[in-house]
Formats: sequence, C-alpha cells, structure tokens
Amino acid sequence: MSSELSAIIESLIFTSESAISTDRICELLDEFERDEIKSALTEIVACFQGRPGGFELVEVAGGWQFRTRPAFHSYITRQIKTRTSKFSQSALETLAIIAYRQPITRAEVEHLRGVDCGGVLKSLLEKHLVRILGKKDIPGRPLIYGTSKEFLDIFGLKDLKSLPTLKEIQSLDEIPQFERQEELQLEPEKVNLEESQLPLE
Amino acid sequence: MSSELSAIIESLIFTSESAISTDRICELLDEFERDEIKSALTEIVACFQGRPGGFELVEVAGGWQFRTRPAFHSYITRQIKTRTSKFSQSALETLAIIAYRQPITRAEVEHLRGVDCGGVLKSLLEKHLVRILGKKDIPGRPLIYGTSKEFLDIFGLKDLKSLPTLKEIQSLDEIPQFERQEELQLEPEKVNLEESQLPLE
Amino acid sequence: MTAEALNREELPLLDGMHEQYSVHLDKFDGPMDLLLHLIKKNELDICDISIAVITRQYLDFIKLMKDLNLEVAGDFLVMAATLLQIKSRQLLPLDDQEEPETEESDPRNELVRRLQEYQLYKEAGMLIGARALLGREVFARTASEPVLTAVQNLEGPLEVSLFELVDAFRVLLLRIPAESFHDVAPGDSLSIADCINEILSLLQEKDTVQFEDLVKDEFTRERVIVTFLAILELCRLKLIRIFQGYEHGSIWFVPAVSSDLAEV
Repeated sequence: MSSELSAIIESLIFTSESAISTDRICELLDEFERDEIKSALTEIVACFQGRPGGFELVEVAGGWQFRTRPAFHSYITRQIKTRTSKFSQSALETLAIIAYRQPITRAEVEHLRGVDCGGVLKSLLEKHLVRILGKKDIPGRPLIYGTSKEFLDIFGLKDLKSLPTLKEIQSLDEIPQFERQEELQLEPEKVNLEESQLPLE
Repeated sequence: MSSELSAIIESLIFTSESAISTDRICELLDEFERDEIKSALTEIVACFQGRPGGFELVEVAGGWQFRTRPAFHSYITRQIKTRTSKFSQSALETLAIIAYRQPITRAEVEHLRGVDCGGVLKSLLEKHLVRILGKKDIPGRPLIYGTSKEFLDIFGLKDLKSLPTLKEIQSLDEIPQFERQEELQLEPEKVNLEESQLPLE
Repeated sequence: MTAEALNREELPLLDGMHEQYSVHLDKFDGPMDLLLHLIKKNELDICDISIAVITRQYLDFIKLMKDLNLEVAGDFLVMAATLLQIKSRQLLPLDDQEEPETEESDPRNELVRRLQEYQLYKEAGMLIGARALLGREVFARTASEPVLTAVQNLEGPLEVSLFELVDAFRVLLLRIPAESFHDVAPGDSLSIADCINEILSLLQEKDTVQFEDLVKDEFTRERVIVTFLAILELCRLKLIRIFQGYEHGSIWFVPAVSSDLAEV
C-alpha cells in the first residue's frame, strides 16, 4: 500500500457497517478527487488480491466490503454459526424469475413457474431478498416485485448486470439438447398410446 | 502472506466478534501445532505492520483483533456521524398507522399504539416523512397528520394508492397449493382420475 | 398401504419407473418441473415434444400421486387440462377453411415457449444458488466496536423497505383487539365520565374494588386506559383512595369517605 489515501479508504471500508459505495466514500472524503479515490480503490483491490490472505476487498451491491475468501468457510464455521441456510429450489427459481424479469407481478411469476408462489414470495420478502416496488398500472393494480440490495449483497453481486446472462445459460444448454435430439426413438410407443390410451376417448 | 495457515488464522480473527485468544485459535485449529500457529500470528502482525494500510493486527486483552490505525480516527468518525439510520419499530408502526389511516390525529395514533407518540411524531415530522394537514373540527381542534411527498420518495411509491393493502400482504400467507401436496389424503377413494376428475371432462 | 403392490398391475406403463417416482415424488417443484423431467427422461427435444407420450406419463404420475394418497395440487391438474387440450386439438381434423398446421398454429407452441423459459430460470436459479453466499461461505466482519455504536445519529439516509412498513401495520393490528380498532373515532369511544359513574356505583355496593375487577369483562386497551384515567380523576377529586400492596401488585381502591377505612 503506497498512498495514505488508500489507507484512509481502507479504514473507512473496514469500519463501515455494510458495503460502502464509491459515491459515499467520495462524499466523506470531499478533500480528495473522485479519480484519486477510484484509483486508490483499484490499488487496494490489487493489493489484497496479490497476497493470499484470509480476506479480500470485493465490490457487492454497489459498494465495497472486506469479505473472507470462500475457501476458508469450513474453518470460519467452526467459530460462528452460518446464518444463511440453503435456499430451496422453489425459492431460487422464484428469485431468478424476479431478478431477471423485474418489475414483475405475482401472477406473472406463477404463470412462469406453473405453481402458486404466495408462500415463497412472502418468505423472500421477509428475508428482504425481494421488495415491493409499487403497483402495476393495469386493472386490479397488482403489486409488482423486484430484488433488493440485500439480494445483491448476499449473493455477492455488484449489480443486476452481474447476474449470469440468460443467453449464457441458454448456450450452455444448447449442446446437450442437440445431442438428445438425435437419439429420438418414440415412434412405436407413440402410435400405441394414441390408439389405446387416450383419456379423451 | 506465505502460508495457508496464516490466511486461515486471518479469516478467523477477521470474523470473530471480539478479540480472539491464541488458546481459542489453537482449539479451533486442532490439526495444527501450537508453535505453527504462534509463528503464523507473528507473520501476520509483521505483514500488516509492513504495509501502511488502514488497519492492523493487534493483541489486546489477551486476544487478537484487527483494528484501524489511530491516525485515521478523524475520517472514521465522519462516517459514523452520517451513518444510515435504521427505523425503530415504534417509528415504523407510527408511520404505518399514519400512512394507512390518514388524515389522523395524534390521539388516534396513540389510541391504536397504546403509547405516547409525541417523540416519534416529532422525529417523523423532522425527517419530513409526515406533515401536518390541518386541524380537526372537533373540540380542542387537534392537529391532523398525513404522509408527505418524501414518504412516497423513500418508499418508491408513485402515489398513496400504490401502498400495498393489508389484504394483499395477507393473501401471500395462504398455504400454497403445491405445498399441500405432501399432506396425506385420508379418504380411501381411489377413483380413476382420468375418468372422473379432470377439469376437461 | 403399499402403493407399489397395487400399482404394478394397474399401471404397467410405470413399471420399472416406480421406484424412481417414489423417491422423487416431493422433489417436483410444480407441473413445469415435472414436465421437464418427463421430457428429459424420454430424451425428447423440448421444441418437438410428443404430446401423447408426455400427457400419458404426466397423467400416470398424477394417478400415482393419488394412489400414494398424496393430495394432488390444483396446479398439477391445471397442467393436465392444458396437456389434454393440446392433445385434443392435435387430434381434431382441421376445418377445410383452416390453414394446414404451420409453426404458429401448432398448439404446442405456447407450452414449449413456457417450458423453455421455465428451464432458463430453473437453471439460472441453480447458478445463483451455487454462488458463495454471504453468511454461508463468505463472511464479512461482525465485530461491532462499542465506540462505533455509541455514536448514534438520526440524520443519515433512512433504510427501510415497504414490506417492513406494511408488516409493521399488520403486526400492530394483530396485537390490537379488533373491536378497539374499529373504535378509532373519538365520538364512539368509551367516555371517562361514564367510567367514573360506573366506578362510583360499584363502590356503593362494595367497600374495596380491585382494578382488575373493573376491566375483567372488557379487557381491551381502550377500556384499561379509560378506567385508569377515570381512577386518576376520582383520586384528584378526592373521591377515592388508592392502595397498592407491593410494587407492580394489584391496585385497590376504597371510597375516600368510607368510615372504617378512613384512617388507613
């Protein structure tokens, strides 16, 4: 660490209750230029990345925070209890839909998932991962939901743009799907089914 | 930082709620020798002393703790003085009553909360979340309160109609249909579903 | 009841898949999830699914759930209806006027689109869930130095969510008995004067009255407050005297003019 400014910023991030944004650092240190502060931040990140210590500086939910490296979690949990339990598949699906499609209504989430999502939504609201954005200007004025700052914070995302893009996911999936296509072999079964087992007949 | 052990110890000290003693560290990391741990600690201290960063590792009250360097005290207090304030439960309740029951007098708010609300009301008025709408035409002509434009801003609401109704929140509580699936159905009926229970038929 | 024995005969189609279903029964996160599973299991292309195969197996699954005495959620039945509707549309001979099946008129399209989208979000959810989570794999500093918390301020920006606001109101309403809530209008409130008269008439019958006796029939916050105010007023008017045996004990009061207790 060379400059004093870096040290000052480090002390601010270190004592901040939650992630502290670049804007906020600039506001607090108004005797320094924004550019100076930005390059000092880059310097600190590089410094902690360079030394394989127990923690590092990361940018999450639009702010800076020192966080332990994931590799050491098994040692840390000997000391402190983990607070976040595993998320259920339905919670993650609902979160993903809200994250990618926000602002979104409950009915839209339910249409996509094909199931009632009231309970899941409530628990996501209670965990502050999802928030109510307001009401949609359509008949019935349903509530619209979006993800919160805590969502980014907990999942270690800088902003919503840092979410894996859906296209990436799609391309990951394309290959196995293509392979599957060639192995199709359902003709005999299909005929049989249509002739004898139609529920509608 | 050279050894992995140093990094592990760092992460333990970093996440400890208060200073952590050498004994405790040895206890948590019982796969390492006490001597190894001691020299790793010396290593970490030296490492942080070597770099003039914002904080350092110090031994206090028989334990280890990362602390900011005293030199940066004046910067840190700038942050604490302007820390985001969390809403107290009483402020939240009072604000909720005013939001949902406006126009409302102080006596009515107090009747609902069962406690004096003078102090809370004053602080809500000071924060410009609540405003005085006028005086009520009843004996004593008490002041009547309502929420402000700032209130809408903070909660990201377009207008008061966008406030979620209690019913909307309560409807989330209803047991999701899908979760009920796991409950056992006691009646012995084993009717052929395809014939009798599909909505289409 | 062992459903397996029963089903072997009734559902020859499910033979062999049985154990797999039994294990995964509660793992399906709704009808879309089940459909995706069936498509994968049959090695079908999501864009060109055989509705007949899928519908058949989907219905068998629902039947199995019934046989296992599991309640079939409405969401699953809605999907069953959708599948049957698509299937029936495929089977019906086309009207002469109608164009032959094109991409757009394929009744499967809507379902395929939904399935594809659902699959995207399902996978996105898994990716998000696989991240190192704060409080689970990654930790921030938890130390709260007393010096830091000592300085509290009320000037900084506020941090609160809309849900917290509504929930505070909801919890508040749960705490307050319903009847007192509907009594907000001051005009309808129990008056202190009425309460004073009530207490005075009670004291004509008995020499001592306990505070609890006055409110036990109508234990609402409003009643307690009004009664308490009435007592204070009576005391101020020197009409009663108040006693308390010990700290936080019951409050007793006697008429101030009562002859035998006047000296207490």
